[in-house]
Amino acid sequence: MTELNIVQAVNQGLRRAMESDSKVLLMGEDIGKLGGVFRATEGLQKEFGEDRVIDSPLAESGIVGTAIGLALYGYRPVIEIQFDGFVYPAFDQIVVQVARMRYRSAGALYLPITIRMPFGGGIGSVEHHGESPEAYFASTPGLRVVACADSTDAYWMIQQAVASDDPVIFLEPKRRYYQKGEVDTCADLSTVPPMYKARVMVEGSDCTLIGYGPTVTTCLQAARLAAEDGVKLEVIDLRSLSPLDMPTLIESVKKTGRAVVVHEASSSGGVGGEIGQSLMQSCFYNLKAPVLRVTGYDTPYPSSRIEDDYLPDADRILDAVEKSMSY
Amino acid sequence: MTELNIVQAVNQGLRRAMESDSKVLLMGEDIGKLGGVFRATEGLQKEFGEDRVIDSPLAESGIVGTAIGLALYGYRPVIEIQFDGFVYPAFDQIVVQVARMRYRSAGALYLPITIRMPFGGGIGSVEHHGESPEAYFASTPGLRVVACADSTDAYWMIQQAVASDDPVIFLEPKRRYYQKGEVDTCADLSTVPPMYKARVMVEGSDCTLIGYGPTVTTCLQAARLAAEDGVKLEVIDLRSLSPLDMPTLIESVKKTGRAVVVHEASSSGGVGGEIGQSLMQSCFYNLKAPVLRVTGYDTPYPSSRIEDDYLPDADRILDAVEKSMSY
Amino acid sequence: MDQFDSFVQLLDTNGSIIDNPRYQSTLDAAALLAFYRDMVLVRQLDQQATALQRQGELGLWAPLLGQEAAQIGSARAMQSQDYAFTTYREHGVAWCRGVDPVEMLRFWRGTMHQSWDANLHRLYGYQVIIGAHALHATGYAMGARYSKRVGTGEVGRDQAVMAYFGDGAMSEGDINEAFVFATAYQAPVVFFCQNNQWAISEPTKRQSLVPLVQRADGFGMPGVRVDGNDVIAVHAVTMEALNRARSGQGPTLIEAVTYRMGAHTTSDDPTKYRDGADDELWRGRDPINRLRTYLRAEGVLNDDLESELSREAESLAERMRQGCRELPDPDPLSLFDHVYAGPDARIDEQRREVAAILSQERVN
Amino acid sequence: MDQFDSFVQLLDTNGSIIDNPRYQSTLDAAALLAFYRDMVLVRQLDQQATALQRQGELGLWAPLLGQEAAQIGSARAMQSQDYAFTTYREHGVAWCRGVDPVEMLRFWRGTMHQSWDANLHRLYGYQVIIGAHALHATGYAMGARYSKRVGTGEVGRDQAVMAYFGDGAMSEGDINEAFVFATAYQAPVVFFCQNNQWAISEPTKRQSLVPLVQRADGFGMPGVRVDGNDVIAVHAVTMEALNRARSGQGPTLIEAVTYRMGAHTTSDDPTKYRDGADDELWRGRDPINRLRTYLRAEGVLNDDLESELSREAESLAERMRQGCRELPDPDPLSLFDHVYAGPDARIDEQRREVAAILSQERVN
Ligand SMILES: Cc1ncc(C[n+]2csc(CCOP(=O)(O)OP(=O)(O)O)c2C)c(N)n1
Ligand SMILES: Cc1ncc(C[n+]2csc(CCOP(=O)(O)OP(=O)(O)O)c2C)c(N)n1
Ligand SMILES: [Mg+2]
Ligand SMILES: [Mg+2]
Repeated sequence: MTELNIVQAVNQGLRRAMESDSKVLLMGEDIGKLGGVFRATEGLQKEFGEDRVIDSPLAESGIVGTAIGLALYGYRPVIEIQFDGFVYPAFDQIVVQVARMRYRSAGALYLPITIRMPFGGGIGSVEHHGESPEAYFASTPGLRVVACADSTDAYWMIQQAVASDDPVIFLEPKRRYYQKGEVDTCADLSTVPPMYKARVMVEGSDCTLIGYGPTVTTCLQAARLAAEDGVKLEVIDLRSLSPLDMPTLIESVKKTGRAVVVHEASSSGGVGGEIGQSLMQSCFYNLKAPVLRVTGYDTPYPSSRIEDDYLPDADRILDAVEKSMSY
Repeated sequence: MTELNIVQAVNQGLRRAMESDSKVLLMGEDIGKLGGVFRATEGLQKEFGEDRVIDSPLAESGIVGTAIGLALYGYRPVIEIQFDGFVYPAFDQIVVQVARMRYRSAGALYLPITIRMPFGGGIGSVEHHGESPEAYFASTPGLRVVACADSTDAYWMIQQAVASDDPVIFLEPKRRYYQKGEVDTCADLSTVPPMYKARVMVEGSDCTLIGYGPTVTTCLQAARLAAEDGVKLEVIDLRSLSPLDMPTLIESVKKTGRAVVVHEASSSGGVGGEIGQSLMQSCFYNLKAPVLRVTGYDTPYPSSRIEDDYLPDADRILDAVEKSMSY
Repeated sequence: MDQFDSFVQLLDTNGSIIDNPRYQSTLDAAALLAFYRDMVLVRQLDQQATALQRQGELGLWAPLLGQEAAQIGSARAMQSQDYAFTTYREHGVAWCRGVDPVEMLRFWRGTMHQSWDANLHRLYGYQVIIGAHALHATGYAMGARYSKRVGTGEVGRDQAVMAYFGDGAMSEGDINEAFVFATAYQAPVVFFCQNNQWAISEPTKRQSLVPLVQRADGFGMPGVRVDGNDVIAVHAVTMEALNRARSGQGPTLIEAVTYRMGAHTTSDDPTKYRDGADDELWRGRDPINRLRTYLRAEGVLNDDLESELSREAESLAERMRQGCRELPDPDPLSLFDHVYAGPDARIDEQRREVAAILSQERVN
Repeated sequence: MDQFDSFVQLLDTNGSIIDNPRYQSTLDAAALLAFYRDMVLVRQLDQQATALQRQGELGLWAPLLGQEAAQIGSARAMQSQDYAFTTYREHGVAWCRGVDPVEMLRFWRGTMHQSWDANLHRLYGYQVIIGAHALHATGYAMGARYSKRVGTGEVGRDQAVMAYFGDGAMSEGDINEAFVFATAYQAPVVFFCQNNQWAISEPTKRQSLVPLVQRADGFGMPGVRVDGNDVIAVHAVTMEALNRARSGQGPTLIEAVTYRMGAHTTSDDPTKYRDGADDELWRGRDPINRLRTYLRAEGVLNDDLESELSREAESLAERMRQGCRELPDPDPLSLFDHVYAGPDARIDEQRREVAAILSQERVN
């Protein structure tokens, strides 16, 4: 067991991915000497050279677009988008080109590209540094979208993402980057749970909490508080936003009859709505209450001085649980 | 009453908007002499000059980005995006800049920009000409997203969109462009129903069909067929995808207890999921069956030779109604 | 500015050779005859496809009429290990890369998104999104560099990439970002811009008031402007640019000045935005006629060869007519193939749904 | 290439005036003294803000240290009817547009997304998205043209727009599209690129192997490269470019060669990617010192004036320290203001939800 925080775990995972496959390249702004603004690629250029850890010109569409060409050539590019708020200039290349290459070519061509992105708010920074754009990608056929919530997942899931022959949007919970965890780095990649499976973090019988990325920690806090009042909450780390691991969610909701989805992204059009709708379709008669959502509000991301009022916290989750139980 | 097809109605509506406000400018690729590839702006450059009907260089981000500057200067730009599939290069400017200007400036600045877009499939064309990107925009706070389904709405809603002080994504049902309708062009803009209200097209008691844009016609077909078997379907033209007119939807579902949402966009992450989740939250006890979805599938848009198998049709809608009734 | 004040021309509009101190053509009579054959056949291919669209056999077609020299001259300068990325209009390039004309029709008939096997022909499928593929080409060229397939001097090993796009594309951010990346990494890519004077209804001056080739210097790469209707000149400048690329000297921008003699696509109506005068002017600059005049004057081309060639063209057309109608429609269930590498629960469920619908339909 | 082989310089690093046949400065002693004051005060402003961030009063700050001449010289060339769009680093431009330094802090403290009233100062707020605002500037300039506020010759009527961005921004598609639109419509915009040698950790050569100013010609506009640490030269070239723009002669690209003497932002650590040698070199090119030397030599600046100025600087710093702490925190319910022009049911419901939470909290 090694103690690593999430960003260190990403760094170690990337190093291991590069060691095990010489076709793996890292691309992005400031990922070389600087090691990225969060240091996720620290030391990797020194170790693997400038041809495998590539500082890109300041152009996101260009980074993703050239990564497509590199992937067609036979490489496995891993892109770092510096902040969630800066991914949009590459949106066309991601949703029109990356997502559809396999489909368009009837399987003849495919793009094993991983697009890493710190996401979510709560770091007290300025505009564009606290976004949650995941729904845009999760609703795009052809992309896989996953989010890690702790060091162990950061370490293994990044390796699974890089190894995946599908393009993967890999979301890293920015404000939890320095959250420490014990990682068994000796385990084998082929034996760790696949990144498309959700994980039941805490078992409970009264209501299911579904979170991902930064809100998993928040859900666990809420579960602890609820336990003190004898309310047994089941906490699920979604891990994969596309595809959704519906069997795991359904099994839980069939048991609890209630669910609350928690994410930082706005409510309208967020992943929570898709989960709620899907649960309604698959276990209509089991639902004792409507699936509820505890999310960021339907506004742009606010100034940092009031971001805490915007972000879901344990209290809001418990209010929602209470509301759900009251049905 | 004048008989106009949908694209003629857009053209007439634009002309009237330009006549009534000299600050209204049209921008886009090939909208001048050519009048747009669908002729929505036919004759307008001749009538209003090259400074008000502006052929843009071939750069979508540039078109939207310069429209922002023009709006800040005091103009009301109306942008034509030539096809739904070509809007993505402008995504950053639309969701990060256009959508947030008012919020970012605490109301000091605002952007009365309308972005027109033909959308949806079924025209037998090549890749990128049959897309339904509406969910990306409907899930973006700060944008208004509306879709017209017939000539009357095309004529009036485009004028309302242009008059709106919020940025509006205006979706035009490409494959219905030549569908004719009687338009009362003498009515007064201030008296026609607001574009944010859904419209009950057919009243019914058994199940509610919710469509928008091209699928409204499909829903009406389904309702006619169902009526022959004595099944009374209520058909609602959503008209506004953001905001959703929940009161109208709720009232209908409280009556029918069942709803089927119909759109061409993929199911996962589509507007249908948001509607279903919202209905579950607001009339849980009234729902006799889960809200169901009849949509495009969770794949990229297919080749035209099989697009009919991809697109929702009356049969699939009736199957869904049957399934809903079977609960 | 008149676009014709300065460009490389080796064969003038009257079909006579022009000396150029800088560019000499290496092509012998046989090679030029082969180019002539290429141009005649792709024009036939183009006209036949246009006809098939009129007859409702194709959903759409983008004619190359008038751009035969630009496409054949440049594509024939490529080597087999090179790779090309094109737009929807480069049928002549596909022809040179060995794509069967019937295969080309798949995309336009709507039976497949990608018409041919990209790996086999080392040619990416038709790209509709303006400019997007210039970045793919640049990335592919970066790959060649990282794989030590550049500057080795080993014949057949060094690779270059061709990126084809139009005058309108020069305005897209992606094209300009491609210039940034290509120069920053000295990638072996040749940007081949066919300035056919029009982006649908917009003349080139809507995109730029100065010659497009001027853009090259600003990004730090050589730029060359060539008479795009002169197949000999196009071949010569492209050969040099590809050699520079393969030998590790980085990217080049070529502006091939040509003219879109036909409509933008079969759904376009050019009479709405341009008058016949230009068409007239450019008919005099036809890329095929001038080579024909030259080859006949040289005695390389004669009536026998011409009638043989027209027979060949006619049988090509015949093969296209028949092959087009015989193109298999996709299985509706193929809707669900190749969205992801592995199985996906949602997709599988939806496939079952459609399968059920189809079997129902068979029953009724 | 050495970036210093060719640029406009009117005041050398030793503080002596250089004759330039092309550019003459119109500035008298009083004007130069005012520039000196500006530069000293914005450097103070910058250092105070940096200190406030260290003390936890600001979430972040992007220092302008070293770029005072580029910002003051250019912004002082603007007229009141002009308009400017800047990045997060142009505090000196905000200063010249009359923004109170305390107001500037709102954005960095996280109390507002836009620090000042854009309409009042005719200055758009700090733009974080690299390149995006160059298009806004171009569109605004197009607006001036469509409104006949260009080329009238009427003093105070003709307008120009300044678009500020950095060397890294030159790679973004949006910047290049801005060049396309500005030249296509001959918009009265001046693109002012501060090449401070770094885009966070990436040196300018990562973006371009040739001088950035070369980009201008490729798009069909004049480009001028100026010593960005020479406030006199910056002012002169910007004056000319703004006059061209206002008189209807279209856009200009100015590359101001300067140096980011500090960190990219307060969260950056430059020691990871650059060594002290450059810092040393550039300390010798300090924009303030050279003007000081000149003004003292000219006898325009003396100890009295200097000590008066430092008192002024100190009271500015004091006002910032106090004003920063007094900046009102936003009302949590303002979360829901100004998303849309009119009321919105979802937003109103969510506002009520938060209001309820807040009153609960007050109860507990
Ligand atoms: C991103 C994008 N925007 C708009 C279009 C619509 N469109 C198709 S072709 C075309 C004109 C392209 O002109 P040019 O680059 O000169 O190529 P040409 O068609 O002349 O060969 C346009 C605007 C598109 N396909 N992609
Ligand atoms: C679209 C976008 N991508 C990335 C970033 C992250 N970022 C912020 S500043 C910066 C470097 C900008 O360099 P330059 O343009 O030279 O301006 P400078 O900071 O040197 O003034 C980067 C990459 C961003 N803000 N926006
Ligand atoms: Mg063209
Ligand atoms: Mg810089």
